[in-house]
Amino acid sequence: MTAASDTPEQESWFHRNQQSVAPWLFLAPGILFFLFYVIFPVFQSFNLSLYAWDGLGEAEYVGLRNYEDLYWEYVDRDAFYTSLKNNVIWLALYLLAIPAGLFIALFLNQTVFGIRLYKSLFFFPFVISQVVVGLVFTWFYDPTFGLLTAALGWFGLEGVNILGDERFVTYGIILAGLWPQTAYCMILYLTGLNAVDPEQIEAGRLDNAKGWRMLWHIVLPQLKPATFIAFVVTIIGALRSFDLISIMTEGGPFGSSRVLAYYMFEVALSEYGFRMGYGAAIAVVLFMIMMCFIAYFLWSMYREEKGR
Amino acid sequence: MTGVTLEGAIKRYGETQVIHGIDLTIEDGEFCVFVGPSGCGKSTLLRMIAGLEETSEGTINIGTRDVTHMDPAKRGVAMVFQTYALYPHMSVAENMGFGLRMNGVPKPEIEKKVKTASAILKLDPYLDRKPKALSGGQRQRVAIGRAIVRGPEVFLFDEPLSNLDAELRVDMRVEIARLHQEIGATMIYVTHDQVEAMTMADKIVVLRDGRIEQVGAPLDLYRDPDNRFVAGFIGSPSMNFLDCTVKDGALHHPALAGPLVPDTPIPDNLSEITLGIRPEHITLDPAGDQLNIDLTEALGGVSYCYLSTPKGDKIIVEERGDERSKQGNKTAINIPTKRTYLFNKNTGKRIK
Amino acid sequence: MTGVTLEGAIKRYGETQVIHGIDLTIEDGEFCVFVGPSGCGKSTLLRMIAGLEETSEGTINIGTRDVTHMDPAKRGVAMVFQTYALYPHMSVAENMGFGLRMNGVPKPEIEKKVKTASAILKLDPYLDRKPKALSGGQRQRVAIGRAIVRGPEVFLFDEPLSNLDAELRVDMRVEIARLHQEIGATMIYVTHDQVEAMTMADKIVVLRDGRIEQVGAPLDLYRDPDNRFVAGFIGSPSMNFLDCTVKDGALHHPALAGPLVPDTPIPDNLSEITLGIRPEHITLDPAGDQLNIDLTEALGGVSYCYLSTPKGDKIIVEERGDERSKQGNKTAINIPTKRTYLFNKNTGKRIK
Amino acid sequence: SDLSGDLKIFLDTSNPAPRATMEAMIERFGAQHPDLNIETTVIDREAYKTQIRNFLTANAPDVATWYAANRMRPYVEAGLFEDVSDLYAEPAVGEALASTKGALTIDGKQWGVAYTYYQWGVYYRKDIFAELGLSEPTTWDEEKANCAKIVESGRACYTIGTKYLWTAGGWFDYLNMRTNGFDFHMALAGGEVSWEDERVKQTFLNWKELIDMGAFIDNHQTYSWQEALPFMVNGDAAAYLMGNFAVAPLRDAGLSDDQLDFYQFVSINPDVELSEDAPTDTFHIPANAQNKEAAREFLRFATSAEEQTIINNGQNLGQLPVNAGSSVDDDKFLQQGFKMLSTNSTGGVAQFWDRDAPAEMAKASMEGFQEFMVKPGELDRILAKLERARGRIYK
Amino acid sequence: MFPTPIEKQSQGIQTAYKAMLPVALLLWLGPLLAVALFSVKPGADFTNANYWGLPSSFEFAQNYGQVFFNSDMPRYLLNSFLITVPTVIGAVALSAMTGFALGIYKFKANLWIFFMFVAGNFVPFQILMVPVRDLTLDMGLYNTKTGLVLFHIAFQTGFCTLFMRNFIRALPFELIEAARVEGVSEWRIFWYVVLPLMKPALAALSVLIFTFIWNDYFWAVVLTQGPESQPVTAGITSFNSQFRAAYHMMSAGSIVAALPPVAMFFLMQKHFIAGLTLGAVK
Ligand SMILES: Nc1ncnc2c1ncn2[C@@H]1O[C@H](COP(=O)(O)OP(=O)(O)OP(=O)(O)O)[C@@H](O)[C@H]1O
Ligand SMILES: Nc1ncnc2c1ncn2[C@@H]1O[C@H](COP(=O)(O)OP(=O)(O)OP(=O)(O)O)[C@@H](O)[C@H]1O
Ligand SMILES: [Mg+2]
Ligand SMILES: [Mg+2]
Repeated sequence: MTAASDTPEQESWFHRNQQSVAPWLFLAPGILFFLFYVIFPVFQSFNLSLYAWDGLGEAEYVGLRNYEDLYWEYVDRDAFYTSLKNNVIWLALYLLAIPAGLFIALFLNQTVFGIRLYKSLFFFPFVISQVVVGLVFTWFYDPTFGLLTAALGWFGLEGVNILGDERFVTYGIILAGLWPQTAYCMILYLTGLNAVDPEQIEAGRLDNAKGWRMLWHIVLPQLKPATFIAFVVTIIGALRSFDLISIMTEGGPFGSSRVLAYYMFEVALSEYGFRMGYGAAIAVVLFMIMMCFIAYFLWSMYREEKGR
Repeated sequence: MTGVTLEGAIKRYGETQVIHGIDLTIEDGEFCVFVGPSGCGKSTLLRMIAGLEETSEGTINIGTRDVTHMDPAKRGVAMVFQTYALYPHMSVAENMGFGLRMNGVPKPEIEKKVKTASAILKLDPYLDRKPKALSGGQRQRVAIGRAIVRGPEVFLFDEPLSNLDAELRVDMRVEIARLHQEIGATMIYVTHDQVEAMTMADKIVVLRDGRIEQVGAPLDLYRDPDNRFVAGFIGSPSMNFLDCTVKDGALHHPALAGPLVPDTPIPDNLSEITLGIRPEHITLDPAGDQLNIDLTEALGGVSYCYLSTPKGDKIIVEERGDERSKQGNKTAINIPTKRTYLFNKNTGKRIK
Repeated sequence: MTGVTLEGAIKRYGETQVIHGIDLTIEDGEFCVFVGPSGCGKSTLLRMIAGLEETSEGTINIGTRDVTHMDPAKRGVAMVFQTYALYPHMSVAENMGFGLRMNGVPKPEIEKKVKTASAILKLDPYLDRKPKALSGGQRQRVAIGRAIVRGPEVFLFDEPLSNLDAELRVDMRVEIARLHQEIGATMIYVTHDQVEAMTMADKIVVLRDGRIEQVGAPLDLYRDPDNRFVAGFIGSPSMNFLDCTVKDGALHHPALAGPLVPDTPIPDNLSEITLGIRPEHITLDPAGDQLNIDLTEALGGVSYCYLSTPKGDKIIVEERGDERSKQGNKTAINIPTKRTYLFNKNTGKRIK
Repeated sequence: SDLSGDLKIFLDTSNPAPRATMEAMIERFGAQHPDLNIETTVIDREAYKTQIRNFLTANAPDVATWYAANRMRPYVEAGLFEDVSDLYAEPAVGEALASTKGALTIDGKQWGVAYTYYQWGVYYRKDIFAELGLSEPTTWDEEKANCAKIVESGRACYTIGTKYLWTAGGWFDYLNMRTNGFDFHMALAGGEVSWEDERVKQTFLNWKELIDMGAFIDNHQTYSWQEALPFMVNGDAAAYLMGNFAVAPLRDAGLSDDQLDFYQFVSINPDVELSEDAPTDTFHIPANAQNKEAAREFLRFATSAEEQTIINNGQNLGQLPVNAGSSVDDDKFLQQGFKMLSTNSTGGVAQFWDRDAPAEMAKASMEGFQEFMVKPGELDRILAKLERARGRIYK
Repeated sequence: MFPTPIEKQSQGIQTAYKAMLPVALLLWLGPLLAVALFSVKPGADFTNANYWGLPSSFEFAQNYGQVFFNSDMPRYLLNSFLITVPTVIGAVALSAMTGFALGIYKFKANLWIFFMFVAGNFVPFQILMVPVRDLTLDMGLYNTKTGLVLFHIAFQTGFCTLFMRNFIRALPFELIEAARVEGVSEWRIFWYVVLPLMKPALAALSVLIFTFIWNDYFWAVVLTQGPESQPVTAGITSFNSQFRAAYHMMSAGSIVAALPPVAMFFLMQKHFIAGLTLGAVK
């Protein structure tokens, strides 16, 4: 380079190329860690899903057999389809956290005395570990002494064994999951509401938009970023649902509350599960479902990046 | 169509009172501009008329209706906000038609009205765009269009042009003036831009600290200000003020070539008087040497000459023509006595 | 201290070229202002000189050194940004001393230099404050102080005053001018504010679309523009342009009272010529009726009269004195031939 | 006592009483070998079942608890357990442990030692039986007749918590062994018999009789076995088919020996010999152990007649010793159990369903049992499903 | 502000609203309050089926004393801290650097690397389970806090990078340019200019990651066993099996396990919420 011709001191190579080298030095540790622990394992899982392996001995290459099993093997298929079906239910119902969160946020978006404390207390469920949430709700649903049974009792109704009935169990667990998730969405919306342009509200008032119409036509569109995040985290949360199922039912009764994430754990690592390859195949399916959402998320991010 | 009348309008935020009993009549079809320094209550007053702020005391009438406690949407007013407050998720046409839609106007009628408004404002090519895809000036036009569509009796503007750059501001200013002529509705316009106030208003209301300082036609305020505040506020560059001592019926000041006997008689009881004189009325006298020329800014057609006395009084003089003064030289000034204004130094009241 | 020379400087972003071979010499100690419409490449050119953008082709010299590919830090330049770019977590003194500290200058020396700079800029009372606790003008002064402290050969300013309000802008303008006199370093200043360019520059560089349109002293550009673009860009309100037809060595236009024979001889080969005339040089002739008075904006000392021909040509005339024209009337205009400028209608080149 | 170095022991005896017992035993062992640095880790019993795989391959201890029979097969086949046939070759050990040797044998080699076993059977509320005028049944009809009376009195006959599935496996073990006999049961566990076989179906039909009469408590699918105890303690249920380890918590919960008694599961098909569940808990030496010498010594110690007597007595595990030379505590349940297993279990001794059947089949079938207990009407569908599972699991 | 501020409504509505607040809160937190109530009851209340009545005696000290002095709970809590704190430090440090690199520099791979982090962050972690477990086993880090910490750092780096990069993007780029003109080296720009400005982001992120990691259950189960290295979320399950059906103890244990993140939230509320909302958007 000719740049140094004027400067007497010989600059080091590093110094000259600082701007192009620096980002890689900053990135190196993070990328290495991430590749090592996240990216490579994803591919390893893909690979593993082609093997039959009990986690102890030698793995045996079986090609797409594990995926065939998902489809053909009747006993697994029951379990697999139950899990898949439950995942869909999770996805659909978990999204209720968004309107529920919005509703609570609207309810709390006031400036009366002590409202800050109320807001934080409403947010509580989100900070608590899902393990504890699971326990709390297991007791809440307990058919002999649970708060639910007791409450139904006060109204003269018979208790329902939510977690013991395959018709209700998934909904029961989802409800438990909705509790912290709603709190999360509530906070997102509360901050979103803070950022709503007051002038637009005023313009709306002059335009005679009131109540629900104001909410629908003017406020909600402005809450789009908050809704988007709420949507993303809720979807991800729904597909990752594991802790609650593990704590509340272990997939039971007779496997009716499993979702893919739990089923995979069960076949691969639980007490009676020794089918690592099959588990990996389930994980790959789950990954593919999630990938749709990831791709959507990245795509909208890409648009935004290009748009600026 | 109809005018606006305020009687003893007062606004309090909790304990602090920010509008102190405003009495004001704005005629039907008049273009009324509120000016005043920042924080003087222009926006608050406007928003009280719009109904976006409650009126603590007093009454507001639009036409013959007492609207003091009426819903904003019911008052027959439309407002154009400084930030435009366009709904970002709606197209231009939807933005303009939204108010009608909320009031249950049938679709074809909305479309017709939007068409009319967009024709007036030359917005036809943009009707399907989102506000994001418009320039600042176009957005402002949409905001105005939204106001027009609803056919209000009174238009309220809160610094509608302050977010535009200088050039666009000029264009939009002309456009709004044209619009006022075309529609003929009552318009109330808040600005802190002198030029806007002077050029657009039928009537200027100068506010200070929640009180009216003076109301009048622009050139009346320019030529005949009631007090030092208005005199200094209207006109750019500002009027020069010199605190003079009174001796033998004449004004004395080191910056002056000699004692100055103004056309207006000086009251006997005052020993000190503030003399006001606009930059464009002073001429330089290169023969004198009372004043230093600190700086001359040549803008092409005009120059502004910054003068100072050894004691620190500053005077600005406007120069025209091809010959300009030179920075660093000394000079004196000539003041035509008929162009002077006298003010009570303590109260700021004009002495006429 | 030393000047800056650009030779054939070109900047490309990927495929698109935004600076097209700029040749420019800025003398040692000169105050050079880049002006031009938004997006014309002013900032890009400045940042190329600073080293913040790579130069795609051509060379940039500062003094005798070729700095084209040199690190920004090595070029001996200091830059003041539009947004000030003060480090918000450091006090004023730390902000000013940071560059020296990072380059291993011993503490006492840093302190001394910061003291000197803060004395020049009257920042002494604020040295321990964080930028947040300063007003806009003070922040801008700190940003300048940070530049001064490093004792650069060339100062670069990118629209340093555009974030200040009108009043402060005037003050800071004066301050920077004073600073230039005091330090005497070469300064390159980007702005799109006419007034700044006119009042501060020793030399104005007018840019358009990445090319230089004209270089010269401010009043030279005002009085003697090379082309229609510069003529229209310098001066406010802009010069009026009338596209005239040439017949018998005279210019014909419906807006004119009669054929106009300009002082400058008209080249034979042109049948159409653009006539330029500044608003302040036109006078109204109420006797005539070629033109409509669309609007008169009275600003106090001056008025701007917006005229139009029936065919839609627009003319602005500046009026002074106490008598002003009235909107809606008809009028004619007088044009002093010695104030006219002629331009080739197609190329925009000035005909001298 | 020339042992030295570290000895790492992993235990799954996480319930308070067994935990204390084991820790005390290890302390005694340590006292004999002062140079040995013993490190004991007690892991939650349920968690242990999933974690054993990890630690056997990664940071293997020197001694680990586990279960006999099929339950240890994957680890044996993966070469993760040490062959300890040499221990059995020692006369002192070999003879003393003869009774459990079979359960620890795979491919003709022994892979660990048992340290305790316990009987299964019906624990019942003597006072409730007395109140209703019932006596211990011996035949299926008596059983059902008793149950009918209990149900009539507003109680459930049996408490059970099937959340963790295996408790239902106990019921299946007994019903199937009583209906079809030990050999058939083992063949079923080994995948040799179809689940849709009429004989299997008969087992379930017998079960269904109980279910249909409301013999089991409601909502059992939401409870663990411990959570099901209060029903018996509170008198909402009269009996519990369970292993002997249930005695301790029942006593802790306040039931006296006057209220609590035990009987052998009744005979159903008079043609089959009685056989029993007697799960064996075991010690193994992981193949990756560091201090196998000390580990072997520990195994010898733990199975010695003396230690067996101590750790299995009523104050400690309250279970049966594996060493022929040790004595059974005179706790009434242990005595009854010991007698039952040694004299009245001619058909054979099973380990337990989830230890006799391969893991996957155990899981699938026990889920089926649970479902059956909730929805007895779906029997055919459940059996068809299990048959499909059998088709794939046993290769 | 939407909805219309309640102060502008009639007195009646205001009162009704203020009365509704505590009721709504009570309903909302009902299950949790029940657990709190359980945790101060004597065990006898449960055998006597006094589930919902007032505690027959107030056994706060007794129950919580048990948790702290007669179980592995303190060890689990300590483990949780030893896992959470290094993870927070590690993840925040790594992502400050990656975020800086991705936020400041323009280079071809920039967006793709960023997307890699983002995508990785949303991956269902089940797909990582088996390989990561094997990896940890192979490195001899199975059942160590280190193994868990390393993985958490790596995984959280995805989220944190998204967060940091967006935050840095929002900083005025002129600050960096100003520093470059002044001859400040890249590393020093990071250290002296950018890092101090990121303080709010660092605080927000730390608090957020703290709760995430503290509440992690899945990885705790997959990568650790037993009280020597398991965090409290996993510990609570073995605690519960130790006290199966002793609801007062389980409640007390749960409350103890839930307390640190709750305390964290209350102390650092501002940062926490900033983190939640800043994280994904800007
Ligand atoms: N919600 C409020 N609570 C308390 N005081 C307020 C409130 N809104 C405005 N004020 C005060 O009322 C006064 C008038 O404010 P207003 O916005 O009307 O001024 P303005 O003339 O529009 O100023 P600007 O030119 O800056 O817009 C100010 O002193 C302001 O501080
Ligand atoms: N990173 C970039 N990539 C592509 N084009 C760019 C980039 N930066 C600037 N440009 C283009 O270069 C041209 C010059 O931009 P520059 O910022 O120098 O204009 P400017 O004269 O400073 O305008 P303004 O007065 O608005 O600041 C513009 O057309 C702009 O779109
Ligand atoms: Mg205002
Ligand atoms: Mg620029």
